[in-house]
Amino acid sequence: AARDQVQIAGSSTVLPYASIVAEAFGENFDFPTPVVESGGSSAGLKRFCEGVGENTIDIANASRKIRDGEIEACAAAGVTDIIEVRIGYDGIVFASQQSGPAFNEFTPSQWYLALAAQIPGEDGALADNPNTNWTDVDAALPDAPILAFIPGTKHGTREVFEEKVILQGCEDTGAMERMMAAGMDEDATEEACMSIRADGRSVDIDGDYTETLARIESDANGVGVFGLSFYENNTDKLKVATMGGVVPTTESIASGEYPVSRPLYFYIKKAHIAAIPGLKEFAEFFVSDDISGPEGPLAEYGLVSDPELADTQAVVSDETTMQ
Amino acid sequence: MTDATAEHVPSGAGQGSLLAKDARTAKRNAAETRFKTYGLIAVCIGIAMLILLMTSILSNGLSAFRQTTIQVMVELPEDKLDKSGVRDPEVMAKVTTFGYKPLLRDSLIATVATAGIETDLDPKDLEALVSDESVAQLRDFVLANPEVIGQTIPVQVLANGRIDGFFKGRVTYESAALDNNVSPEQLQLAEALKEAGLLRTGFNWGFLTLPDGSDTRPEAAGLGVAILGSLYMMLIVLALALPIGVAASIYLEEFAPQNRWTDLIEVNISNLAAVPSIVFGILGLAIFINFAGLPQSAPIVGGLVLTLMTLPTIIIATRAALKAVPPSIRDAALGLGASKMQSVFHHVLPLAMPGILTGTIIGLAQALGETAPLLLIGMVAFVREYPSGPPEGLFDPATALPVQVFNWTQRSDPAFVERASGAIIVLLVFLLLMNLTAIFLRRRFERRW
Amino acid sequence: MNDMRLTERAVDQETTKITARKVQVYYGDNHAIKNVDVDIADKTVTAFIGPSGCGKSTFLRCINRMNDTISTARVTGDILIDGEDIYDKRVDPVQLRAKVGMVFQKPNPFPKSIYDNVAYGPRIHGLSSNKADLDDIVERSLRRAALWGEVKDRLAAPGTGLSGGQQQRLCIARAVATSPEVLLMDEPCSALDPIATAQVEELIDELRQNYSVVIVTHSMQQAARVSQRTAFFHLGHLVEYGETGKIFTSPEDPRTESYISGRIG
Amino acid sequence: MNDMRLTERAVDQETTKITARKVQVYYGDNHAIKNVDVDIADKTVTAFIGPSGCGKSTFLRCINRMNDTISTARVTGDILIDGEDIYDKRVDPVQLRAKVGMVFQKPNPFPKSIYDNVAYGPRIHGLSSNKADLDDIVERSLRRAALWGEVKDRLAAPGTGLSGGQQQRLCIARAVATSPEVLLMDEPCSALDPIATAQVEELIDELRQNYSVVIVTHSMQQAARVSQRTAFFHLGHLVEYGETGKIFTSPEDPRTESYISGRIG
Amino acid sequence: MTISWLFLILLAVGTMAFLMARGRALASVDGDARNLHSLPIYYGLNGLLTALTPALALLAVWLIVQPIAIDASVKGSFPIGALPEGGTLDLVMSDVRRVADGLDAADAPDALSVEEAATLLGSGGVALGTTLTTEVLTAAQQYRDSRSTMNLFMVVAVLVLALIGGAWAVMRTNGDFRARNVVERGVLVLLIAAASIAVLTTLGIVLSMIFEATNFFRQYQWTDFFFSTTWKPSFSGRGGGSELGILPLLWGTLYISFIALVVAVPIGLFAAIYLSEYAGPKFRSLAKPMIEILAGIPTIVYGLFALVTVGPLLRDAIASPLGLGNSASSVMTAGLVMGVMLIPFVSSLSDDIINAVPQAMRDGSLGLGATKSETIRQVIVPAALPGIVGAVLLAASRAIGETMIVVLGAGAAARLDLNPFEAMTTVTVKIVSQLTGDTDFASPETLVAFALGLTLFVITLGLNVLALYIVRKYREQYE
Ligand SMILES: Nc1ncnc2c1ncn2[C@@H]1O[C@H](COP(=O)(O)OP(=O)(O)OP(=O)(O)O)[C@@H](O)[C@H]1O
Ligand SMILES: Nc1ncnc2c1ncn2[C@@H]1O[C@H](COP(=O)(O)OP(=O)(O)OP(=O)(O)O)[C@@H](O)[C@H]1O
Ligand SMILES: [Mg+2]
Ligand SMILES: [Mg+2]
Ligand SMILES: O=P([O-])([O-])[O-]
Repeated sequence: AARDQVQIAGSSTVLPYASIVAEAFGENFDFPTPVVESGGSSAGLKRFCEGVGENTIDIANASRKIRDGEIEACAAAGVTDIIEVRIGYDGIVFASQQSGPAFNEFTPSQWYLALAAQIPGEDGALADNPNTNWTDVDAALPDAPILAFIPGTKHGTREVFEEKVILQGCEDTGAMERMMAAGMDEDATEEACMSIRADGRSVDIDGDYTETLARIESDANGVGVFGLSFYENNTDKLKVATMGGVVPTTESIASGEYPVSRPLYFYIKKAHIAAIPGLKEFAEFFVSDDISGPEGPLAEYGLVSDPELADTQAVVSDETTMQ
Repeated sequence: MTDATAEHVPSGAGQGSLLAKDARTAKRNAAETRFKTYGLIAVCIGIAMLILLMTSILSNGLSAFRQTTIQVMVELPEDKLDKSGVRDPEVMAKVTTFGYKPLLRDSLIATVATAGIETDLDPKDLEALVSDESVAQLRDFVLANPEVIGQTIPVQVLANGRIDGFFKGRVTYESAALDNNVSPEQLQLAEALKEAGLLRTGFNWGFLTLPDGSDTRPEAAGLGVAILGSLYMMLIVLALALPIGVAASIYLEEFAPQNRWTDLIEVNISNLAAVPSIVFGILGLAIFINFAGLPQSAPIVGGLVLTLMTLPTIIIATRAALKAVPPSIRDAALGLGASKMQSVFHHVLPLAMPGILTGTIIGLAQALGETAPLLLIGMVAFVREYPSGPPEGLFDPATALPVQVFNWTQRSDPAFVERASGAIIVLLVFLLLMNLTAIFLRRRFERRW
Repeated sequence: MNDMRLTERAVDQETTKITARKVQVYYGDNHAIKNVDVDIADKTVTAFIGPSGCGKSTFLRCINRMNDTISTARVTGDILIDGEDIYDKRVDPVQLRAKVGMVFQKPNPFPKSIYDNVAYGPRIHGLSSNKADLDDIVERSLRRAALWGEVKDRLAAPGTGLSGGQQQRLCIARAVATSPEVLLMDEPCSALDPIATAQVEELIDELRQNYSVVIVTHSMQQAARVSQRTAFFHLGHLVEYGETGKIFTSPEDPRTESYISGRIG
Repeated sequence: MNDMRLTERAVDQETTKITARKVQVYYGDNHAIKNVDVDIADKTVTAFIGPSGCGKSTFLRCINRMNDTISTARVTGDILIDGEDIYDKRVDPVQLRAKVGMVFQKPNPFPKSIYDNVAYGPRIHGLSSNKADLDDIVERSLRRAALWGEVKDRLAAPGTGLSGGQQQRLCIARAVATSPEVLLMDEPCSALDPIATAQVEELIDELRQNYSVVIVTHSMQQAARVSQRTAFFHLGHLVEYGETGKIFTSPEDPRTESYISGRIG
Repeated sequence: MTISWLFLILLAVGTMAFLMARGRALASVDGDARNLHSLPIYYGLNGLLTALTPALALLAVWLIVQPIAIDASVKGSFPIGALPEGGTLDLVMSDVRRVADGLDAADAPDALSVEEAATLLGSGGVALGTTLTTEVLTAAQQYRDSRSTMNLFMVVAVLVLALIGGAWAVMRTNGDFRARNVVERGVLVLLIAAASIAVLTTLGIVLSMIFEATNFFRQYQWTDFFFSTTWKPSFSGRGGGSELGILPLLWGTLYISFIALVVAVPIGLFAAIYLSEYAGPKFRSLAKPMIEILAGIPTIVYGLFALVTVGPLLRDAIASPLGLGNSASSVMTAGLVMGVMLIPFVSSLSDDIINAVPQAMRDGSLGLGATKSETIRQVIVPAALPGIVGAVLLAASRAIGETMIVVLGAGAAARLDLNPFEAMTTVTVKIVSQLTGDTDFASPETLVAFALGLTLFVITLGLNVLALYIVRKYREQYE
């Protein structure tokens, strides 16, 4: 028999939002509730680009923009008309145990100095990061050993963290300049900036934020990287730190004040719209003001609503494909 | 004791009184006691670990089987729900859950007021007392019973997860003070509602029957779809893996010529057991979905993948059990003119049965608890539609119990931790029910010769 | 080899049932049966005697191809039953074994009830059409093996819970229940008391009326009592084969002579 | 019960090694040994005879508590060795069995090499201090069991690959290797040819110099040849017990009489 | 429904063939089963198998081929111009099929107009991707037509084949027909088929990995992969710079598995010995299934147990005081917890095998004055060795293939270190994380998962060969 429910896969960051929408969609429409899989942005896009047809997915969620290589792979498999839908932004916050040391304010520079594998000296020569306590980094920080739980390399969040915090810190501290001055080329400098220490002070989390939370709960000195919505749901256990003096809230992220955030997307196969009942309705419902607007359930759950939502709605209703 | 006259009287093993133990015997006895104690300790460690894990699972998860509900007198005004007044279902369906939301909020305020409870919570916070699920519940009810429009009816709605958690001890006034999602005032109100008899905590059937709920509705998340999905998959695994595994073992152990080829196959099969389970998912995606065109997220594919994954376990156990049957039994049957096939099926197989059943128990336990291979075939998903009955239902989307555990442990709302532990309890009960027959049969087949 | 070949002239009035020619058996490198030629007559009892380890059981197992089950064993040469080569590719060993029954040296009852032990053969060969028939076969077989009296009240008890001698008789009963044309018995009375032995010998004599029986025994007296022909094996060779009376009274080979005269049994 | 109690007067000059009083054995409901009283003398060979299934093996297994391993078996009454109750709580069956060795009715070699089969006992009892010592024990034991010649070139071959009679002798060798004070032998010659039997009987006679030997046999001749005392069992009763000569020439009980006179062996 | 009916009819034909063949065999010998070559049931089974096997095989093939054939023919005649914008023929076909199914509700499906059909489908709850067009409706009707004709053909063909098979078997039946041999050969073929499934699975796994692994080695130096001691993937989005050395992962795998086995094998083996040799039947029948539950607890529970309880405990009680590090996740944590999970793999299987060693072996040893433990160690365990090794291998396999416990218990850090209180990770964990991770799926960072899988496969193959060799060498075969 022919498939009659929408099939979605992709980012675990987008998953909660997609399932909230799917649930509401199933409640209010005659179409069956879409099936939403998680597994990561890349895994979702890989499935997405396997081809068109009933036994491939209709929508891929992603916590990043689709890459050129992926578009090519899609095209090679016959997936040519792709509609890109940006649903909003995800904020990335730094939080620690409620009763732990007072990690209330951070700057990118502090994180760079705490986590970089190697830090250039005055002459720009790289040396192993000597800092073991947050006070070594900045006397204003609490006296606690450095112990950070950051997303593992399988997570899209890691990329954002490296680029918007570590790299920024590298620049802010002037480390970048010194390295360049010492004759390193741009790529090597970036590489050196973003290389994270592997001596156990920085712990990669390959699991989810729940794992980060569990690790922080069993270690009072730990500081973890979380998604905003995760933090919002666990404010009784976590206390959040400001970044560069800005408190992370949906508002401060939407306005661009809070620096560490990223856009969230989903991608639709245009060819499937004609074949899969409810696909377009679902997409329209997803980006409707009721759902994705600043007052909608997604924002309530922690999604930073897109200020340009109206454009997105037009993209969906016109089925405008990517170029 | 020994007679010195004999030409050769070796210092025999057991001379001297039986009641007095010589040093060597004492040493051997000590070794014996030690050995036996090690055995007992080993068994005890196993059982202690089980108890430890069970206690933690039960203490975390038993509360998932209780659920708090609030009784609200809901007013259903016609002008909001069916302006036309003709009760045309299509028209009525135009009012979405967003339209029902204010209704419920107003009714809740009225209910609280009627019960004589004073509160200075604003309407939004008051509304947060009940689950988001309740509007959907209400809408479904109204669409199914259009005649209630215009009346005020009592509706039993789910309490919000944090309120529910408060009555289970997960949420306290202290934690609420820090929590952005619930305030101590809300908890006070909930207590007052409880005193007024409007709020109660009862057995949570919904946990076993409802489908999964989204991240905002932990209180409405259930295992209905997952239980069906696991059941379907286990039926497939049992129906395929056991006969195929036993048949393959019989061939390899009893009939295959003993040569390099069969050695290779034997090594290969044990090696399959070491293949990470996610690789079976890759295989399943390639063969069953991309090549054979079976649907995604369907128990049939999950069952087939888990069958392939379980086969090595069953084959290894069965072969070991077949090997352990003494050859004299085979000889006896062959000597009477039984064919090899008969000697195997009449004599060897029954004697190997305990081992086969153990392999099945362990294999099924593994299959029932496995998530990784399901990741790639689309079963680690959010699915709210129940699959239909077999055989068609095997092709409908469904999840499985371990998937639900996996998903729930990743959600941000701590209420899902309790649900995940509850799901583990259900999974273990499921496993126990499944194994009971096998354990019973195994006891019947056990004998020494 | 300078074995005596008595076989040629021994058979005249009887028809030959089993013919063996140049049979060799190896267990790995161990050459257990060396170039044995023998003709076993129909409707007679043939006794195999010889010192322990000389190859009696091995040769016996060749006759119904039970050696096939020992992976290290290798048989060459020809064995014919009723003129048909039993090692021929077309021969189904299963059918062969149905025709050539065997009682093993070590009693090996199935871990099943006494009844099922005896009924197993008739069941797989379809020798009975109904339960009463089968009961009948079981009772008759147990009676013939002189076991009925001891087990008639415990037919449902496991065969492995019997005493050594009882197990041996159970295996005899099990073998006769399928009425094979040739019955190979490897020391069937080794664990039996004189009275039970006499009964089994009676059974053998009775079987001889219709079938051919080959019996391995260490008791010269028993060989003399029940057999018409005797074959003496020594270190894998068939040293002498002929009329039992002749072998025991005037053996031709000195080895036979010395084995016989060392009579003690 | 109207069994004859000959035991009382039989023992005078010799010391009693084993005393059994009112021994009963049940296998579930099956009453296999009924009220047996017997005194077995030191440095003698005692033969147990009786029809198959009468309880000889069962009684033998009581003497070194091998019945403990059968879950359905239940033993009551007293058995004393050197005046010590072997069913006493303080008695360690392991020590008992080291003192009272056993050769089982069905040969049960370990699935190990021939050498290891024999060396097993000495090893666990620490009877040798070095390899040469152990080699010595193994060789001597195999020689005593009349097996050395046949296996000396294949000591590393598995014991299970031996012929029936060879396995039996291997089990005898294994038992004597530990030099027990009492040796229980359940039909040790059942699968042996006359010559090997004679050698084992010689061994038994030699063992008698120092130890006490109890042997179960179906051969009246063998009992007469090797034993000084004979006990006749019938249907679980000890019917008659006394000097071997006396039992065979002038039995007191009619059942003994009829068993003996049915002599065929 | 037709399929279920066809199935039932086939079953009936099979039963008939069974009864007739059996009857004919008996009749040929005047009802005296003793004169038959084989038992009567074998003649019956021969009839059944000959009637059903080819018919079922045909049915299976037909069911696979038919939809493909119909699709092709309907597609062939679908007017290309009528395709919706951006749609493909494949996708339109799914609408066609949905319409075709929906038309079942109509009395005269072939005579419907587009509007009638649309209302009918709407009321029947059939959801369509787009509005119904004439072309789609025509195609759907054509689809229904060919489907019903083909179905008819199929039913006829399958039934005829079954009847021919049955008739042939019955005809062939007489008293001398070697029915048992034929049936047993048939069963043997089934057994071989079952065994080939396991072999084909291996083949499938190797094939599904080898292709992508080759792609990987095209983009990444194999020497670096096999000999580099650094595992440091970066994001392909940022371009290159990944170091993908397998050594730290292999080390972690071996180390963690080793600790897990050090826990599981002795405990499991001793538990098996205790249960089979010392425990009473009551205790045994209770304790064995209880321990087996350990194998059924989802690994995530173990993972959380490691993360929340064991890890901090080991750190605070052992690692920190001894100055061995401050990591809550460690090889030791994961190994210990995984060991607990593996206990039943060793204990239950070994228990069955030990129980199967004949009592005579025990008696032989006890009769020589050996203690029970000596008997067990020197006689029973060697005799049960192949089964025990099998159980241990199974446990080792599980240890190598486990992810969740390692992720939560040992962390995700790839490291070459001897200190068991440091965090490390395993090949399997990285296979999963690279495969589901956020890297471009054609990049070496993702493809490395396949190379890792293949390498692991080869290594475990080697370990298994070794185990087979050991078993062969030390196996003691009782009679
Ligand atoms: N394990 C057992 N379970 C139940 N009954 C048994 C068991 N072993 C023996 N018996 C029964 O106990 C009785 C005595 O058996 P036992 O083995 O002692 O006889 P036996 O004198 O040694 O005979 P044989 O000369 O045949 O070996 C027999 O009736 C036998 O069937
Ligand atoms: N399975 C086997 N593997 C290797 N050698 C064997 C095997 N079975 C028997 N043999 C050897 O073959 C020779 C003949 O053995 P066989 O069993 O035929 O002797 P037998 O005449 O029956 O002796 P017995 O009277 O002791 O039973 C012996 O040397 C024996 O050790
Ligand atoms: Mg023999
Ligand atoms: Mg006995
Ligand atoms: O699942 P991701 O959002 O990390 O790709």
